[in-house]
Amino acid sequence: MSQRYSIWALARNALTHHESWQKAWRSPEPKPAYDALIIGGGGHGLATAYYLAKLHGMRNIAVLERGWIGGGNTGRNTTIVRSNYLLDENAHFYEHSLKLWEGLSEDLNYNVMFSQRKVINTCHTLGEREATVRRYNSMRLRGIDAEFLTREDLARLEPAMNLSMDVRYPIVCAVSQPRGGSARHDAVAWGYARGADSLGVDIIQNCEVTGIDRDPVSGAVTGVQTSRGAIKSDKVGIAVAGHSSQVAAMADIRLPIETHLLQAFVSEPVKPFLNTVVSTGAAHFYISQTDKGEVLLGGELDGYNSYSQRGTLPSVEHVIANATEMFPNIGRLRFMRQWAGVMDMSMDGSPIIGKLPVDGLYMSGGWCYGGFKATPGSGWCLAWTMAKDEPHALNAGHTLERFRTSYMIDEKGAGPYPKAH
Amino acid sequence: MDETIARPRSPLAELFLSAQSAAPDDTAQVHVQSVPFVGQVALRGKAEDGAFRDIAGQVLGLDLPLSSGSVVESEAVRIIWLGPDHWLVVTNEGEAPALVTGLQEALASQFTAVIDVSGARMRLSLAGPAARDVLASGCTLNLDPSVFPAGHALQTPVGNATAIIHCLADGTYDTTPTYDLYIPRSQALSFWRWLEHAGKPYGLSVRA
Amino acid sequence: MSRQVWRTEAGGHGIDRKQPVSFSFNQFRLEGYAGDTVASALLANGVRLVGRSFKYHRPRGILGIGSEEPNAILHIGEGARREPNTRATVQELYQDLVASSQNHWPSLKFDLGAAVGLAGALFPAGFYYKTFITSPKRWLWYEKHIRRMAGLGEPPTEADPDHYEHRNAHCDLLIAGGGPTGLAAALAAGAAGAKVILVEENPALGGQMLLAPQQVDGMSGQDWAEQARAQLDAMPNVQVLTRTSVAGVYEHDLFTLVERLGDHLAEPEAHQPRQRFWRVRASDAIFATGAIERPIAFANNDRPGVMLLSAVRGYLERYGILAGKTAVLFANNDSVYAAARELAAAGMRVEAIVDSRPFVSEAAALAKADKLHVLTGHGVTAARGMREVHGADVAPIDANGRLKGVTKTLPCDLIAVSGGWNPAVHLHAQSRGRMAFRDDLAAFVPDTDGAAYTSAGAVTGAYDLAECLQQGFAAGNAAAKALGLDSTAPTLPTATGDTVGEAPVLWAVQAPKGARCFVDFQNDVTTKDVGLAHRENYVSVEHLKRYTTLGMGTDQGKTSNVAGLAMMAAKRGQPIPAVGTTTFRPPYTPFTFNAMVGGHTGEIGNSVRRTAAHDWHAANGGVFTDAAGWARPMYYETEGLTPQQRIDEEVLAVRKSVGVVDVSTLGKLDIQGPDAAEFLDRVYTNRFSTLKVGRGRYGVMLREDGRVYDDGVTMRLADDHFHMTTTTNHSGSMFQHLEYLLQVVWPDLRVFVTPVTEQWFTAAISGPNARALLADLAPAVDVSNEALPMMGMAEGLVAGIPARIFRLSFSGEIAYEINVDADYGLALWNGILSAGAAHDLKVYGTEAMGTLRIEKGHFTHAEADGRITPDDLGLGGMVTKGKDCIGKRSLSLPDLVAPGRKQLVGFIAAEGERIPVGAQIAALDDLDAVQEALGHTTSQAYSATLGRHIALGLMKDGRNMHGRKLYALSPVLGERAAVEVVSPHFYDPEGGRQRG
Amino acid sequence: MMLIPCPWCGPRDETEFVYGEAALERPADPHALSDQEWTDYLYFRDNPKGEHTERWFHRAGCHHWFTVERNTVTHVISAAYPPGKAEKS
Ligand SMILES: Cc1cc2nc3c(=O)[nH]c(=O)nc-3n(C[C@H](O)[C@H](O)[C@H](O)COP(=O)(O)OP(=O)(O)OC[C@H]3O[C@@H](n4cnc5c(N)ncnc54)[C@H](O)[C@@H]3O)c2cc1C
Ligand SMILES: NC(=O)c1ccc[n+]([C@@H]2O[C@H](COP(=O)([O-])OP(=O)(O)OC[C@H]3O[C@@H](n4cnc5c(N)ncnc54)[C@H](O)[C@@H]3O)[C@@H](O)[C@H]2O)c1
Ligand SMILES: Cc1cc2nc3c(=O)[nH]c(=O)nc-3n(C[C@H](O)[C@H](O)[C@H](O)COP(=O)(O)O)c2cc1C
Ligand SMILES: [Zn+2]
Repeated sequence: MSQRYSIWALARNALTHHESWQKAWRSPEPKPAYDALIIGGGGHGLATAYYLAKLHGMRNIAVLERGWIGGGNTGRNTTIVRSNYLLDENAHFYEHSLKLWEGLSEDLNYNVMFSQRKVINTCHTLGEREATVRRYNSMRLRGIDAEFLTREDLARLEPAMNLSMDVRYPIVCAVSQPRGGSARHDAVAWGYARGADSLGVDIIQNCEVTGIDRDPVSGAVTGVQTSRGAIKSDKVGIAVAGHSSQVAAMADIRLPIETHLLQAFVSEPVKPFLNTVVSTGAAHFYISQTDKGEVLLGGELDGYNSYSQRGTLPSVEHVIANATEMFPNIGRLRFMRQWAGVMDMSMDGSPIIGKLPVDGLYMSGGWCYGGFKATPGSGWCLAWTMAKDEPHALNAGHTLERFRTSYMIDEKGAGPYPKAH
Repeated sequence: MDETIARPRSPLAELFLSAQSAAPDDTAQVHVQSVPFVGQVALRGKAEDGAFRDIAGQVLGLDLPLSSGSVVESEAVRIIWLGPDHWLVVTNEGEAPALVTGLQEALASQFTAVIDVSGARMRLSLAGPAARDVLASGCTLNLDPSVFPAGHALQTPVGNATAIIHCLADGTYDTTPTYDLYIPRSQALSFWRWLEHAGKPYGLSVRA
Repeated sequence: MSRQVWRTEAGGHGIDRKQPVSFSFNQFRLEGYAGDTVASALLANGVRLVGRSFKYHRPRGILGIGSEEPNAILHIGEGARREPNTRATVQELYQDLVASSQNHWPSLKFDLGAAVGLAGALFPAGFYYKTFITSPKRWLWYEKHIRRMAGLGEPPTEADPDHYEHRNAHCDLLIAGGGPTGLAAALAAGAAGAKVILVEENPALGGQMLLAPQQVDGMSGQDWAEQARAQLDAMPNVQVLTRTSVAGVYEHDLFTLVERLGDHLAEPEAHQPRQRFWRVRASDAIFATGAIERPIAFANNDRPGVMLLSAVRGYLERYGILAGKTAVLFANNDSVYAAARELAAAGMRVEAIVDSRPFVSEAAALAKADKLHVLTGHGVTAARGMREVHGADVAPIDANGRLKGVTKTLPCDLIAVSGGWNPAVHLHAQSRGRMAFRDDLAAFVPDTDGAAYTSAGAVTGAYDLAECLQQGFAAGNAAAKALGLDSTAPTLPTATGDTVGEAPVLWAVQAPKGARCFVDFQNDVTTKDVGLAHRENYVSVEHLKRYTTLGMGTDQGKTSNVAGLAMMAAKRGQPIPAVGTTTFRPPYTPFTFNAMVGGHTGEIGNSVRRTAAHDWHAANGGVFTDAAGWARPMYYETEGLTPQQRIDEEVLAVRKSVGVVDVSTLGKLDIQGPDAAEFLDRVYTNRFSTLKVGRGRYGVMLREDGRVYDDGVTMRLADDHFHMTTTTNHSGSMFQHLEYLLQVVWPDLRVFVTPVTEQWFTAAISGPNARALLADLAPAVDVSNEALPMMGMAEGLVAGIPARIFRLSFSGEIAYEINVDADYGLALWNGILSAGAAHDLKVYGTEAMGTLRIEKGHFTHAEADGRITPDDLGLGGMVTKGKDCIGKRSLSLPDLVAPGRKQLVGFIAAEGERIPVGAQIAALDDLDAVQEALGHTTSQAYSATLGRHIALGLMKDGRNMHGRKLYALSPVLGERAAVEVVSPHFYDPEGGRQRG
Repeated sequence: MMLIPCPWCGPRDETEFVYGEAALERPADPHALSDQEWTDYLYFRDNPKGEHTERWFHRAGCHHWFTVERNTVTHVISAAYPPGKAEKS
């Protein structure tokens, strides 16, 4: 990395009024051809490029981003990072991702503010307790951290939490993953971009992929058409989240994915009072407080196919109504901004990371609610798969073909109904 | 068998019982009154099925209303349109079984269903100058008399329950806005709590 | 009590000098007048330093006069009513209001946090990303301290005592903004008969007319606004909402408004809502939201005493306040000259008018002629002073703000700045409207092309009062016409306001190196931060925003966004429109969560469903749980018994004698029609067309992907009439599912499905004595095994109530479900209890019911978890051959027939051991070992019947595992048990008891 | 908050409805399909960015399913009609 970041570098630069900082990444013109192309400059695409360059020795790579990097779901998520999954494929994959998170700031020389402040799942009925404890037990058998929290523990960890039993969704107990937490979403995109750039990767913004070129005989990928011209490459990775269906369709591939609207919103900033990340299934929301002080809240999907990156009312009203029951003191905080993301909801709620049925074409998508925490792991696995043209053991199960045999990685058991995952 | 225990009980029995002893609150702008036991019959049949319509109409003595919002009424029954194949026939307490039998017999050879649902919903009456304001806090339909006049009924969410709202008087011509609400029985108490909340700014009184 | 030293002798049409109001700020007792805002009252008392900034903890004062204010945000109220981050410029004064400043320690004047500001050079935009690059453990430590420095106000610690209300409304025309434009639009549309809602954020109508002297039809703007209000109030079709902000524009013409009914009161009366959240469906809307004045950046332009020029005028005009004694006015437009005269007339010393324009406008020339000190082609380069301004550095500048000559310092305690206006395009943008850039104004205005609604007045860049009125009338008329109303426009009033003149844009004045010029006051973003973002390639406006936090504060950049992106455009060498804006999102101005909740929390928001016997359960120790929205008793608390002991008693009563449980929550569907049987054959895996009338059958349903969806018993009441029961969880979704199949997939089938869950109260009695009990309850019904066998049904009086009796069993004992009209539910329940006394009847809850069914090996959704096929549950035989059903096609997909699937098994614990909740099954008896999970338990219970802990569960290849000795582990609970894998049918596997 | 025009009840708030899914046609004889064809129906979707034909259920009103043509970007609803009717009414 050309210019290392550190407190010393900052002090040095302060003397020159910060006028000698270099670009965090360049903005080169696209070259006519690359050894590999990544479509999508979200966290996943950038991480893929970074790991391809860093771990697989490929340097002649470009990331093609339609808008500005990190402007997709990476820039609009509630930043929860955890690896508390039940099913084998997911558990191993997300744990690998979490381990990468733990070294990420240092690896990238960019503080992504990964804060392991605990992710807590509250349980509101005995049945929910049983199901959640079961999932957390399965984590422990796999060597993943998980702990049970009594109501007394909760009172200590989150003094603002309403632990009365006389509410609509009384809290019976909770479980937590202590290594879970949150990270600064934008920094993840920027850190990966800077890391990839310094390894020679071209990050090309304002470059929309409009077509995928294929060899008329073999059918294999030969390159892409973009708003900035044609670019050749025989390895193309797709990491476009909610737009997976559109881009895959450019290679005549239909996906088991629907695009849905998921929202989040923040309050005005206040001094810290929420110490962990709390999520609740029964009352459908998750809440944390950012380092800047805003209370950050999210809920469930709006429930219908949507590419509208706009907030709507019903789900936000629902989240706030339930959140003010659990944290009554937030009622007088103010709603400051709401927004939405375009979610790639897969038919079993789990991602697809791997080869597509067109030679040279790969994808990472179908991330549903969970793709931010997957960013390092997804990039790592997709890079491996692209470099070696075969999946790593960690993503071997997350194929597109599983939908042909009905091998569902269905954490919720909700069936082929994306809105239910 | 002790016959005295076989009495019906409203889901809001306690509430209306205690209201009996309370002095009426004349400052209140909304009054709630329970009409706990009414006969209710779900009548199913296809609106486009003329034979069904004719027979049902004959038995009920009224033509079935055929469009959203419409209600027809006689001394004996009130028929509320709930859907293109679904009507709620409201009758007096205790009269539903006979009505069901009558309809079932007459419609025996038709494709229909006639079901006694008297216990499924409880009826509340909401009246007073602020009745519409209270409803408007939990109902997204346009309740303006020009759109939702007296004699109009719709099923829609109100507060925390799905209710049928039937406008009996819409406040025009010096009438007092008055609405009948049909609430799913299991949600009656929760709905009441909502109503109490919604009515708070206006003063809400309960009349037994 | 201090005197209101900055108040003028007279004037200020917004206040009532006869009504003094006392309040406190940081414990100091001060006085203002009714009609004041906290900001105007503070200014009246000469209080300027009101807070500390977000990042650098710099001293801050009052910049503006409305909801655009970035600096003056305070704690208002006390105790549970203390609200952080309240804009002093919006908060109206009331008697004994308590205000305090935020974000400092130990005090406002002396704030240690300001050390950050002093070392500010170390904290440029994005400094976090470059520092503390370390392990997560260490970061957690740093973060704790960083978090404390951030935030603004203190969060409340108590629940909010106030009442909030929702209101849904419909109108023809929503008008946002009650300035001259909005008033004119409302008058026109209202007169035409349109149903109008006019919404104004401020307590009074009039907009900018209240803040600077203007004339309409020979009246003062304020008087004209009052007259307009009277006219509107007289129109029954027009509703005027003041103190109300249009917060959001949503799909399909939905607007949210927040009305502040109680914020100007010390304590709203108990019944009175503090705030009302409106959802308005409007056929059409007019945005007359005006324009917000923007500052010009110069060194230390955030010092208390630097204010927006329009605010300074407004404080004088509306509140009778001189916001300083000696002022330097700095502007790029002509409004400064009218201002100078007003201020001077009121007694302020106008030290200089610094006009950045290189030319002498007509107004400037007039001012010069009048001996006002006018410096054209000059700029303020720096504010002097720390906690208060005491001078302004002024120098000649070029059109880009670069210094051209010598700086001199002018003494002053007020610098009033006007850099032009930013139209308040927020609502237009929220409605998916595009933006057009007006070079002459250097401002974004609504692009009318494709706009969903009309914008009018200053928001379109029309800064002239007459033009605003004209646009307002035109918009109101057009809206009325579009509604089909006959609109004869009222005659347009004549008007004179002040003129802006030519206003060549100036965003910032060149500052010395190291000095800070603030673009975003609230988030402490300086011009240098913009430069740094550019240098580091965060050049997209969206990156600029996120890297520097420009516009991300509670004011959402109302005074700063455009300047920030203009500066970036300049750095990029591109025109401003090419750089674009960031996205405007709801709400326009932040509002309390509780307004949106409107009290719809807890049970008021999410209703609880109660059965007809609920009150009995509650009065008799029932401990409830939520089951798909229903309150169900888990067990009945009994003195002297632990819950488990009580559950054991309940279970044993059923096994030995008889128990009764309220199962009203099960879903019930009435299914009728000539094709009803055929329909059921298509939805259940097994056949129902062969079922005899008067008998029932247990059925399993699949999802289309072959996984088990639901199960239950369906009784055949007549050839063409069935009564289906579903699980409590699925009663709603089942109805939708069946209707979908009937209405969409098989419209030819003649079947009506009617939900009747609410109609029936259902009590299940079960146990060896159940028949005897039923015989007592229903003397007229033949309850013999022959007349009423397993899966049979009868109708008759039970406890004197007409009932349907279904004989079916979940517990494995002789059992009957008695269904009555729910109005008679409690009567039935009481009847059963009184007749039951003779049979040792015990009431049981869902826990005992669960134990009974686990003993019998019946599955629920815990086992059929959405991943399970009938075969996995050992029910492969229930998938009838020779007919199709929903989901059957999927059963032959490769993975559903692959070896090694998880199958239903039972687990029995070793004597005295307890199978933990949510256990995983493994080979090693070690809670800390990393090992393969061979299976897991799905539901477990202590079986008093067997004297052992038992569980159901799923295991890979489970049916071949019977007899294996393994461990049930719950590491998170620290519990374990040795278990043996057994058949899931622990109790009476042949089922003789239930048939007996 | 969308206003969804129920063909029977008229426009109502979206919260009165349950979203089904894309307006798929269930194969008349699933057993006649190959696994590939059946899983196409079961799992694979067009997921258009733009006009989408889908089904909604009027849960809090008339209890009817109907077909809606809606733009997934703008949420503008161009048509709503009873199921079975193949084209716009
Ligand atoms: C409100 C919300 C809350 C969430 N909360 C969490 C959470 O708490 N924890 C968690 O783990 N996950 C969460 N997620 C999910 C998570 O944000 C995403 O799964 C993840 O960020 C996806 O990253 P990505 O890089 O795949 O996609 P994105 O960041 O969306 O990047 C995809 C990029 O592809 C670009 N693109 C699209 N089409 C083209 C094209 N044709 N040509 C070129 N470029 C193209 C887009 O512009 C975009 O920048 C949440 C999501 C949302 C919306
Ligand atoms: N001094 C100058 O040179 C100058 C410059 C620009 C405008 N003006 C004057 O400003 C006036 C413009 O008239 P106008 O009516 O177009 O604008 P206005 O600023 O007078 O009125 C807009 C009103 O809308 C309200 N508002 C804004 N957003 C709102 C929201 N979301 N919800 C509720 N209320 C909201 C504001 O509180 C304000 O009262 C004219 O008098 C014009 O002369 C003067
Ligand atoms: C974790 C997180 C925290 C945010 N905090 C703020 C905030 O403090 N202030 C703000 O204005 N927006 C905040 N946002 C929202 C962004 O401004 C923006 O709305 C979001 O990135 C979506 O982009 P868009 O609104 O431009 O479409 C936050 C977003 C995220 C994901
Ligand atoms: Zn309908």
